Amino acid sequence: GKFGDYGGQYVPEALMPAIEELEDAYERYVLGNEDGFMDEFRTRLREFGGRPTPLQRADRLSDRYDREVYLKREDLVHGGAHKLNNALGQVLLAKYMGKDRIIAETGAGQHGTATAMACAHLDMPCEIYMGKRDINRQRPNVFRMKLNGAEVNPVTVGRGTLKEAISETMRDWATNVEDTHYVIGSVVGPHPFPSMVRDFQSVISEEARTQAREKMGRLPDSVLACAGGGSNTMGAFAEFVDDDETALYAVEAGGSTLDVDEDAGVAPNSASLTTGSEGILHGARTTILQDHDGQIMESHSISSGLDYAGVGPELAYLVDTGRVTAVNVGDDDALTAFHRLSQMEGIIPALETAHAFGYLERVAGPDATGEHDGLGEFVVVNVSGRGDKDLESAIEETYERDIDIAPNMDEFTGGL
Amino acid sequence: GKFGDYGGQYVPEALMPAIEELEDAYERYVLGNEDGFMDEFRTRLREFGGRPTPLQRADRLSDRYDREVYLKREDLVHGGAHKLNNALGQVLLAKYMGKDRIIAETGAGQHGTATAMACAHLDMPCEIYMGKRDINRQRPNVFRMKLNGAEVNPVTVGRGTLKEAISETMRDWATNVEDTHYVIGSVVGPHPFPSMVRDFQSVISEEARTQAREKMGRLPDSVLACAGGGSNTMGAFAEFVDDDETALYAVEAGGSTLDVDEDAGVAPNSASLTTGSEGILHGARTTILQDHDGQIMESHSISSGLDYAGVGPELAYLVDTGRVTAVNVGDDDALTAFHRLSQMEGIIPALETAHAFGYLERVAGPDATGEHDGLGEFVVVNVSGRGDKDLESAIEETYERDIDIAPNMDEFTGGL
Amino acid sequence: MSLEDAFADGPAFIPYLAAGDPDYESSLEYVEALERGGADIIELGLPFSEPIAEGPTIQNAVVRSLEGGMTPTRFFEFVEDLDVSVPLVCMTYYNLIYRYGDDHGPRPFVEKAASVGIEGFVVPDLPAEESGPLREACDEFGLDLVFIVAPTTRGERLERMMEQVSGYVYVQARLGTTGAQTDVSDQTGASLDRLAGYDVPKAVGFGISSGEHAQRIVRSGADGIIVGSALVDIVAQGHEAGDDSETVADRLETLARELKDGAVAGASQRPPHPERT
Amino acid sequence: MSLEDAFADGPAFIPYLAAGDPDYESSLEYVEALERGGADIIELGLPFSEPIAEGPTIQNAVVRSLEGGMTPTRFFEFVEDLDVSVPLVCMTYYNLIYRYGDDHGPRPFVEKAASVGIEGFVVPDLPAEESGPLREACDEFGLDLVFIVAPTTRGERLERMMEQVSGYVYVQARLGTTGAQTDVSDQTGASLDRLAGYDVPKAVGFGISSGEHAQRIVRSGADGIIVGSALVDIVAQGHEAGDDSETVADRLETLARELKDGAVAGASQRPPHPERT
Repeated sequence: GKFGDYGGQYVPEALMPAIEELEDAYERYVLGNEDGFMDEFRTRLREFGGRPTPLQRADRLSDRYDREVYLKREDLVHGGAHKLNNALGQVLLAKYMGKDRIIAETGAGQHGTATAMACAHLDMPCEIYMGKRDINRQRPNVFRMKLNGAEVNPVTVGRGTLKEAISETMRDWATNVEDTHYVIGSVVGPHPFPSMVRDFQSVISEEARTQAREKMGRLPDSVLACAGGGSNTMGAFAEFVDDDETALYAVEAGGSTLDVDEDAGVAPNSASLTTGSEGILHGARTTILQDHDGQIMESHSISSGLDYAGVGPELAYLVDTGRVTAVNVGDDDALTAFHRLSQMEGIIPALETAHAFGYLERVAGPDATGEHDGLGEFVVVNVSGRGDKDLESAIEETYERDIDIAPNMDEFTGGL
Repeated sequence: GKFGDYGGQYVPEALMPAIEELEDAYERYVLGNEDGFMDEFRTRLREFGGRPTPLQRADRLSDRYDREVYLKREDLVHGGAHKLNNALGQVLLAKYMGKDRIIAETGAGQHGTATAMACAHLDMPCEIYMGKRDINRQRPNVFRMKLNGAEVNPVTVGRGTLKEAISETMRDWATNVEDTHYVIGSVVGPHPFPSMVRDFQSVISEEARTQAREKMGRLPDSVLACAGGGSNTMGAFAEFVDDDETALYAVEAGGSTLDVDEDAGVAPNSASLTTGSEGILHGARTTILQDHDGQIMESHSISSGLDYAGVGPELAYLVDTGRVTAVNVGDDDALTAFHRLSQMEGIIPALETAHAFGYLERVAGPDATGEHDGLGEFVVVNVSGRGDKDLESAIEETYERDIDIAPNMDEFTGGL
Repeated sequence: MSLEDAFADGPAFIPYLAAGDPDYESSLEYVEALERGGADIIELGLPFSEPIAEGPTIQNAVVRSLEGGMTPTRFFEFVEDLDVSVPLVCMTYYNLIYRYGDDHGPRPFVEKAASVGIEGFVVPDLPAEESGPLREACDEFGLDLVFIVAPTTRGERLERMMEQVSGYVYVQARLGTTGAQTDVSDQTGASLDRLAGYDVPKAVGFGISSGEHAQRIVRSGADGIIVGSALVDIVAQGHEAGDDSETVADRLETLARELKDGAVAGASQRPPHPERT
Repeated sequence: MSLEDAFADGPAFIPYLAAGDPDYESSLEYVEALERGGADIIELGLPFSEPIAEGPTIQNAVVRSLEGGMTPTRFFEFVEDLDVSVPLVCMTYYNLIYRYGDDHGPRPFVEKAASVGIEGFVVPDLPAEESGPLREACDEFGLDLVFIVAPTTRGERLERMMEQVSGYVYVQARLGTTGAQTDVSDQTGASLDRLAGYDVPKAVGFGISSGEHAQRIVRSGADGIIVGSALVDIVAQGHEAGDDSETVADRLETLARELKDGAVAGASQRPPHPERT
């Protein structure tokens, strides 16, 4: 359960039995394929989730960047993002463990909707905790969860956002450890979550690696993935970690600036790998955004899915060891990349995903310095999700920033 | 270009050269695979579009209906529906024909967004005609088209809906036949459109047929697909037409009632196969909703994608010959089926798609008579699209109807 | 008087209005004003709910007429109520012709049209390939069937059409659908050249809006001019402004006269065409 | 006085408040009121921004305290400013302990805590598996490290914890996080039985809100009771109602006394435990 000094199990005592039980189940079912768990998981991922997703050549981006740019199309997974890979795995695992109730927390609602879908598919009762403020901002996702039969429990304590929802879900789990599984949505939290979520998501790199060989006869020179908590990142990297010829780039949200206001406790970015420091958050030791006292800072990103003050411990470790290069892209460049991909490839990406394309533009685009950019001739970008969920934000943020390649937005004043 | 007496080319003379040129291109590239057109089309459908889509066993529906229910997951195609199959085919064909401009009309915006995506992918300038009233009702789709680089031309003439947009697009095509291709969105219009769109969509049944054999070792006893214009229907049926053992059910929108108000010129349904009569609409002879004078009636459905007064001529023909059974499902049952599939299978379907599931419930559900229902033991339902586009309608309509299996909707009063 | 006869004494001026636009009574006055303004033939639109070949001007006329209660039955009454002596051509879409009466097919419609004095048809969505049954019915009742020749029509298609056409051929002056334009296309000359060998009057339409245009068109060889949108515009503007029907009728008559005069002037300026019969 | 000594003269009453809730000055008064009410040990919360083990009551106290400017540095000042003589236990999350000072690791925090007179720690997110460095620092500076034993803790995990615990063991009365409940769980008795063989005071917490509860808990074998949410509720209600701090302090003192009296009454009703040392 450790990645160097990172990882571990920093959780309330009451959760430890659940964690230990999960650890045991992880080893047996996920690592050991007991009762054919992994076979069923992979079959359901294919048939319900729509895997494998294509590794598609991006013709126009390949022209623009004068290299082979391939897109790993996780936006085509059922639900519109890689999130289902993990949610389906954990809900199925809970079934194998004999649990009969699923809980999860959600911020912007992506993990909640993926969990609700998986639960409907597998006939498991599902309750999602969500901050009241987030509920008001993400009504389409709340509606989706309810359509899929989940209960959405509003969390009104504190500021009514993700952090309060996490506490509330922990509290529920601590109260109902016997029959309930808590589906964590990223490669974060106490062991075995970071390893287990990585294993469920590693289907991304497993497929991409095979597809790269089929299409190009070799492994890619580099893989780019956006990084918030890091689940699509670890999923896209996992099977390439031992391939020294493939460079791995984790693109964090640079937000409006990398500077932090320690006194206000605010980091106007979510670049924990770049600007964070070692600490303990949500059950694991990892790299986090914190002030000098160790209080967690309020992070920011144009993309709510990247807006998290921590990062998975394994990713933090891989960055420390130099295997993964952490870079970051700010709100403006991400938004420009969002418009560019939509216009040039007919794929409206999630704002999260757009960060990875923003980095590609920065180092390989027309305004790049032209020096060796480290990406090589064959680049794979993980398209972690589709942008339909981000249309409102895209309108609002495009206005504020006056993105020059954006379409005329006049008729969208005031939103959709 | 004829299906019995149906089909033909009832178009203004100015369009005939374009139609003849298209007919020639259809024969050469689509039927003859000249220059490897079909190979490129299929490759792009796989890699850009995410094909093949799974044929997924619906575990809980199979239990409910006590038979094997399989879902053909067109909702997983890029863009969220089968629409891209056709749009990509036609835009690519236009490229092969040396055209350098694409136009299309759109009602609710689904065909427009699919066309805009295909054009961005293939680097073709794209203009979409859309009624001003539809633009106001379908702002997210308008925004999507613009994000993909398309121009959206508001049509203000008349009532500002689909029919005016069709006239306007015809007008544009008639003016710019030399360099422009008009992408029609369904198996309607003058020959070769009905055949060509069917051929692009028949990948659905081609895959389903193979997948059925792989999974069940035999062909399905029945295939169900919703029918508006009929493109997903013909796509789901085409390769099964010669398989006498497979019954084919086209499920039309029964709307609020099958009765029509001839004097008001209003059909409160879109069930042209069931209640319509022979006539000439939009370039083809087919079955249409018309009053005793031959004026086209205003159709209605809870699903804007089925809300069309005509139907593809080939489908009309297959119904006349008895090969396809036309049935219909009203607004209430479709909406209930929308909620049922969301809750039981974790798939929020398009309201169009929900009609097919409404029929399944009617003949095989707990309240069915129990007599031989004609569907057999192995049923394939075409999940033509996902329902994210329909969330607002679902809220509004669920309120109005008080659907008993719907989740508590209180917090959604007033929409998202 | 047959349609072809209308071309005997010089260039024919063929105006178009949608019957019943914006209401039955005014529309009768407007059509009659066209005759006073010099019309040689009048094209009367029977509005169809899906006018795919029309520009916005006529689309809106169709909406006004339908909202005013126009139907095929009312249309025939309208023709009977009209007090004009020039030949009338019914312009409509095929579905209305096909669906009229109890038996499907064009015969009942044509029979009825003949009985109220219609002389011919223009059916924009009926190409020569599909026009057999209508041509037959027209022959049976002695009516003409006018075809539209587009700038792009040539070769086999042109021949097929010219085999079936009677009355006159409607030469579409440019690509696009109907609508008043401020210039006349070069395509017109080329179309007229292509049609030179066929012994049927050639009336040019699409985009003619002034006497000066009419003059140029006829000078370049047309046997007649067809004007729709420019006249429908007058009806639309009068309707929107709430002008009384007499005023609007006067305006129509004035423009009609200008167009007719232009056509006549054009004919006088025409160089001799040795190849024309 | 060491923590264990506080259990010497009968059952210990251990109230909890978040330091600085809702503001620095009132909070000083409130903590002092607890001592007047009979506290034997006081648990002082140093608020952390992500209090994953807390229920809503204490989460909200944490927000109030943080918004009032509470920091680790201010917390130590707060302890120095407090005028109480009973031992103080600092309850906080590990990241604040780990990050304090220039070198990462718990030593600077423990050193500073010792210097201001803190006697021990409760760290809800630090299980025995990860507590080595903190235990070491506590030993160096003579502080106690309290562990929480859950109803589900047993076997190897329990042993590991009991090897490291000092001062007292915090017996979690039921599953779930903190929060006042109206009944006391059966799980408490079972937990106390499991712990019977270990020579360390057992203080029971989670859900105790009245003297009657306290009495029952002590009667069933607890060496002390820990009460948090019921007291924090008084602070929250006073804050919301805008009551002056003296009134709120009086209420805290009153409830504290009721709880202490309940605990004492419970001890007197306890059957003799021959197996206890």
